[in-house]
Amino acid sequence: MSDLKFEAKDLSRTFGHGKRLVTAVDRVSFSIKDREIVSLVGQSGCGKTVLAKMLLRLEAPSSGELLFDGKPIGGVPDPRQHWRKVQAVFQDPFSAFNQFFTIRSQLKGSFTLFETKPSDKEMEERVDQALLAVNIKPKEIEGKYPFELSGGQMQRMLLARIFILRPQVLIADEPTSMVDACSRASILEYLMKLKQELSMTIVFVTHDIGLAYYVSDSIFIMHAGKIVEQGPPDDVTQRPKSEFTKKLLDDIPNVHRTWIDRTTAA
Amino acid sequence: MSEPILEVQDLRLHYLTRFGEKIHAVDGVTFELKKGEILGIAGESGCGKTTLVSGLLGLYIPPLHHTSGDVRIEGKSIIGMGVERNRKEVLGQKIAMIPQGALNSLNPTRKVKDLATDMILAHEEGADRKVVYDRLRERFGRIGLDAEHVLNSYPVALPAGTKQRVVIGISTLMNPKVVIADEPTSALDVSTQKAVIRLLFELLDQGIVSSMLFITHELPLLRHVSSRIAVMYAGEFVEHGTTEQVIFDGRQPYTRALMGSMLSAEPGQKSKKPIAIEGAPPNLAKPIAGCRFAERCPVARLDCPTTKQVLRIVEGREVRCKYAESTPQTVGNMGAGST
Amino acid sequence: MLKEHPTLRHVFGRAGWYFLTFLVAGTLNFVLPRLGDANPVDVVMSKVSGNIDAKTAREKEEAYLKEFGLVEVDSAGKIVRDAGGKPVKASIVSQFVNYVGMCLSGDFGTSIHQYPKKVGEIIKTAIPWTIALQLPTIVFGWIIGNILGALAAYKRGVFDRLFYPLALLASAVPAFCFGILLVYLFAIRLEWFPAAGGYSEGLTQTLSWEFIRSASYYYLLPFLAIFIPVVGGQAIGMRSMCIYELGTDYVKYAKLLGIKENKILFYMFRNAMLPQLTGLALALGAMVGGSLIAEIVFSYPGLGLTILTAIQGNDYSVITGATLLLTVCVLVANFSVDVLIGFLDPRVAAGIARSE
Amino acid sequence: MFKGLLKSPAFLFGAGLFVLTLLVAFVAPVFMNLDAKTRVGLAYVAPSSAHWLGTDHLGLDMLSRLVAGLRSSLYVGFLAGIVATIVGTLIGVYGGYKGGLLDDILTVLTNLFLVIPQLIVLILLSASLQEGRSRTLIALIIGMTGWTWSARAVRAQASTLRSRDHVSLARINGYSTLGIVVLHILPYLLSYVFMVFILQTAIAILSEATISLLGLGPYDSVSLGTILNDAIKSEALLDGAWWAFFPPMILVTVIAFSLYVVNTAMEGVFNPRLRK
Repeated sequence: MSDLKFEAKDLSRTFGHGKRLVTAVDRVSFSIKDREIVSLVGQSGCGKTVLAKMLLRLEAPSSGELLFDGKPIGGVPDPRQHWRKVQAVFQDPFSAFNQFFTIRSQLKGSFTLFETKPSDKEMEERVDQALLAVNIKPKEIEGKYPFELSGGQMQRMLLARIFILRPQVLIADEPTSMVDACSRASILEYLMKLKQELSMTIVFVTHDIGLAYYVSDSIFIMHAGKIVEQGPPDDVTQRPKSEFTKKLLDDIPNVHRTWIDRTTAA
Repeated sequence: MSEPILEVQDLRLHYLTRFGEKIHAVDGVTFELKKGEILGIAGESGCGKTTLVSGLLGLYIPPLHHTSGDVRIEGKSIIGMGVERNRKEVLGQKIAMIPQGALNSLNPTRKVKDLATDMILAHEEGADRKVVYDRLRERFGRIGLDAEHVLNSYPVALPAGTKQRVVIGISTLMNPKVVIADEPTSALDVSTQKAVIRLLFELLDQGIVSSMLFITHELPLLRHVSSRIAVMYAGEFVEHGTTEQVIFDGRQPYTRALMGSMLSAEPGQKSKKPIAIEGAPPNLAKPIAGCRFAERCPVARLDCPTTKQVLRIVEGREVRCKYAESTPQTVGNMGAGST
Repeated sequence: MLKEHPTLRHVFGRAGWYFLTFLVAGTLNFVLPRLGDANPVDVVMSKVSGNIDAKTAREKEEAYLKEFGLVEVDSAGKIVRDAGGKPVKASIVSQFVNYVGMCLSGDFGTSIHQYPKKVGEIIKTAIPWTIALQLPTIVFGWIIGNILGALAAYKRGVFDRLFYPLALLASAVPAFCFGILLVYLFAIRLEWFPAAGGYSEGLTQTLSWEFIRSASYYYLLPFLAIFIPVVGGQAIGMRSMCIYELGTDYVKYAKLLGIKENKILFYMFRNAMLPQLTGLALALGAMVGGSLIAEIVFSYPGLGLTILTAIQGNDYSVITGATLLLTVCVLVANFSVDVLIGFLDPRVAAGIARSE
Repeated sequence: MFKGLLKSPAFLFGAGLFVLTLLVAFVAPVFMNLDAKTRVGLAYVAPSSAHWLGTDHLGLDMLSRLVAGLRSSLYVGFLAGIVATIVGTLIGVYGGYKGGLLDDILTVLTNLFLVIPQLIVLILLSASLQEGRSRTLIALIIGMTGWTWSARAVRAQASTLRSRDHVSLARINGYSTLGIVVLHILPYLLSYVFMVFILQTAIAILSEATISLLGLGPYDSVSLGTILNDAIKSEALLDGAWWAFFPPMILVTVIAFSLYVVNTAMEGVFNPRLRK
């Protein structure tokens, strides 16, 4: 087996049909290595979330090939086998939990995915451990419902879930964009901790190229459904080849660079 | 220096909850805005910046109430002037708002020219529609829109970037003294964001608007937008100085935290370690004895939660931190020197 | 060509849709009466066969069977008979073909109860009364209800607190109950208005001044009985639509621009009215149904009474004919509302909004 | 969430009113000697201390008939309400969550039957049923023809839930489709479905009264509608026998009104945008 986790060839995903056909992902090809951190960077509507959902097997490709561990993702009849290995954290931690059940019971719900469910006692213990791993005392969330916690805490609950499931791959869809600036750093910290402890492959989906530069081994720039540029962070951000990447980098406000020249603006 | 256009004097505002509790959402804010100036106000959700905006407009719609303090435009107070006078003389006329959700701000069943005409007629009763239309064409052309087409379109037919421009165009039709831009770019992608900010500069440089308040939750963005910055936390300004001072040499640990959360794509960034700050802002219904940030501050000292903090001048800027002089450089890492 | 005219495209799209609906409704009209085991001819025969001899009875039965298209008929219009001389039963398919053919030629069959009067004739005298009563009532009720609902949403306070429960009550009172109350109070007790009918008995239906005056006099109570529940129901819907509109970003923005209050009210009213129109299209069937029953309470000479008499006399051909025509009326009204939406809503004109 | 309801005066008023009608229907017979089958006097005898609501056109005790009729009407209302709610919710949730071809077909069907007046279908069906028209069958027919708007409404709600993150999370948690619908979709729709049920019940009671007035009411029992039908047929109105038509009229109205009030109160509590 190669050290490639994902491989895509001419992968496309379209919605609707006829005149209303929308191509969300347009013939992209790429590969993601084992234990690599890859960032899918693009602006809203560029297709990055749809691509992530295909990696997660929540959307099926319309055409092209998408391999996981060398085998087509849709090839295995039971998608749960895929989800045991590939997991996700979502953008909005509040909408990611069901508001009718306690957080703890939902964390325990993650064990549904296990082939053999551990004993109740073991499940409780593992939930406690996962909570401690994201720096939350089990008592803090005892009997609590999602709406009773802060955004930062809820995002950590999503991460605790990953500590329970210990997948090989994590798809992180804008995990920091709904969190206040202050809590952002701690979310990143836990993600890095996850990566180290579980030696995971992480696919970051983000609009923030600075964040992508900071965390990744490789960056894919997406625009209008296509991957317009991919490579190591330094190449992509310091020596961009595609016009789109150049414009994107130019348009991002950066405290150390002139952004808008006001003398020419007038 | 010229006379200040906007003066805000110790403004205090509160919400009255159903249970009779008073939430002091804006708690003693003072600042001035001079001609041609842009002041940036940065703060996270719940810091009181949106309430402050309502206060500046003189719009006190229950449950929001004016506690004390004054807001003056060109020397005249706008507090306590009745709803109808406020509508006619202040809103859109002296102070214009560029709201956050530009995409939903235009009446979907009204052509752009009709909405714009309504705006002008609201302040100039009996104006001739023909003259008004020519004026609209001229103004929309000036802000880089295909005036004839845009004016005769319904909002649904316009792309997001154009809609944002239309909103800015309509808001500034009366050549207001102060423009308040409330997160005008947060829903936009970076390229549109840049175009919008460029447009705001043009309006200022051409003298269409006299001064501007730019409100955002992204402190680093203000580096390129405003000449001065005020950082707001829990209803108060915690730091207020020139853009250089606040961005590169913030003395309130909170300012540093806001700066540190931004990561930029340039060499050397990989080695920096953002400081994690957990917890949430305090409950403003109860009086707070000491520093409002103390609970979350990574460098808080023993007496911080109990000692009353006042805005004082430290190295040329106002800051609300007892230990501002010695705020260690390790908090955040946008330390000076990297300019 | 249609591409450049989204409004026109909307109209054609809706027309196609309503035609499909009409086909389904027409099929239902054929199928539903045949679902039960009761054969209309048996029912009629059980009523008339008491005092006639067997031969006349059989002739009568066969005439009915032919009239209903229940037996095979040859090209000469004679009943096809089997070896034993018994009429051959028509298959369900040929019954359906027969039915469609009759509908297309505008022939709804012959009344059983008022034999040999044609169903079309009976309906023709009833339908103007129903349309004259219901169309203006529902249109005015919709307009007044929307204005009152918008006022309640805008004013809130005391007006809303008094008006809202009243509107709820008005919408809950079935039109027929309200009708009975009006008849009892104003016709039986106070004797201000006539209790039954559409015009004074001695008059003929001509466009004379006297007839119009009489018809208007008889019109008022049934009008009120239908009008009040429509106003109540529409006002409640409009009230919540307006409260929603008042909370939207565009209203907040208009306020920030200093736009005048009454102008903003106009925005709100117009935008809340569009979904109310869609709502009207959906509620029309129920409204017409309710009003039909109210007609009965007043013995108004419309379709309601026609259907009631037909039900009492087991007059199947009249029942199916009347319901089919009523369905057509409702569909036409629905279509008109949809066309109106197409012209009023710029989102349809811009080709953006739905065309189901 | 449901605690909010108990603080809403409108809800308490509406629910109280409805409970009152339930008490009349089910508790009154326990304490009173009611007999709806025996003649107790002449036709249309005015109310007296012996017969609080007088007699009907056959000389039966009106109050006894009324209580029996109320029970039938409530029975029809609840049964039809349950049928319409269940059918509508199943179709709505399926279409909204699953999508696809079957959803498209169901949506077209729903919209089709939405514009064809329910009353017409009811008339045609009831007329063809003749003697087979039991109150249970009538309830089932009303329920089976009345589900359309609830399916449409529930579908709209369910399809917004489908794309919610918590449903995606439940999927990658390995829940089955049934598990997702039961645990992660239905709880969000619960208050909504309950509101649908209340409205469906109210509408069903009105529908039953309507077709009974046309003489298509149940053959096997008296209902509020058939009492009204008898009163109108026997010209109680012209005789001034108000006790023959006012009580059933008031009951129908009170039931519909109380259920409407409950429904709007719930909307106010669950839909914060209407609150102020």
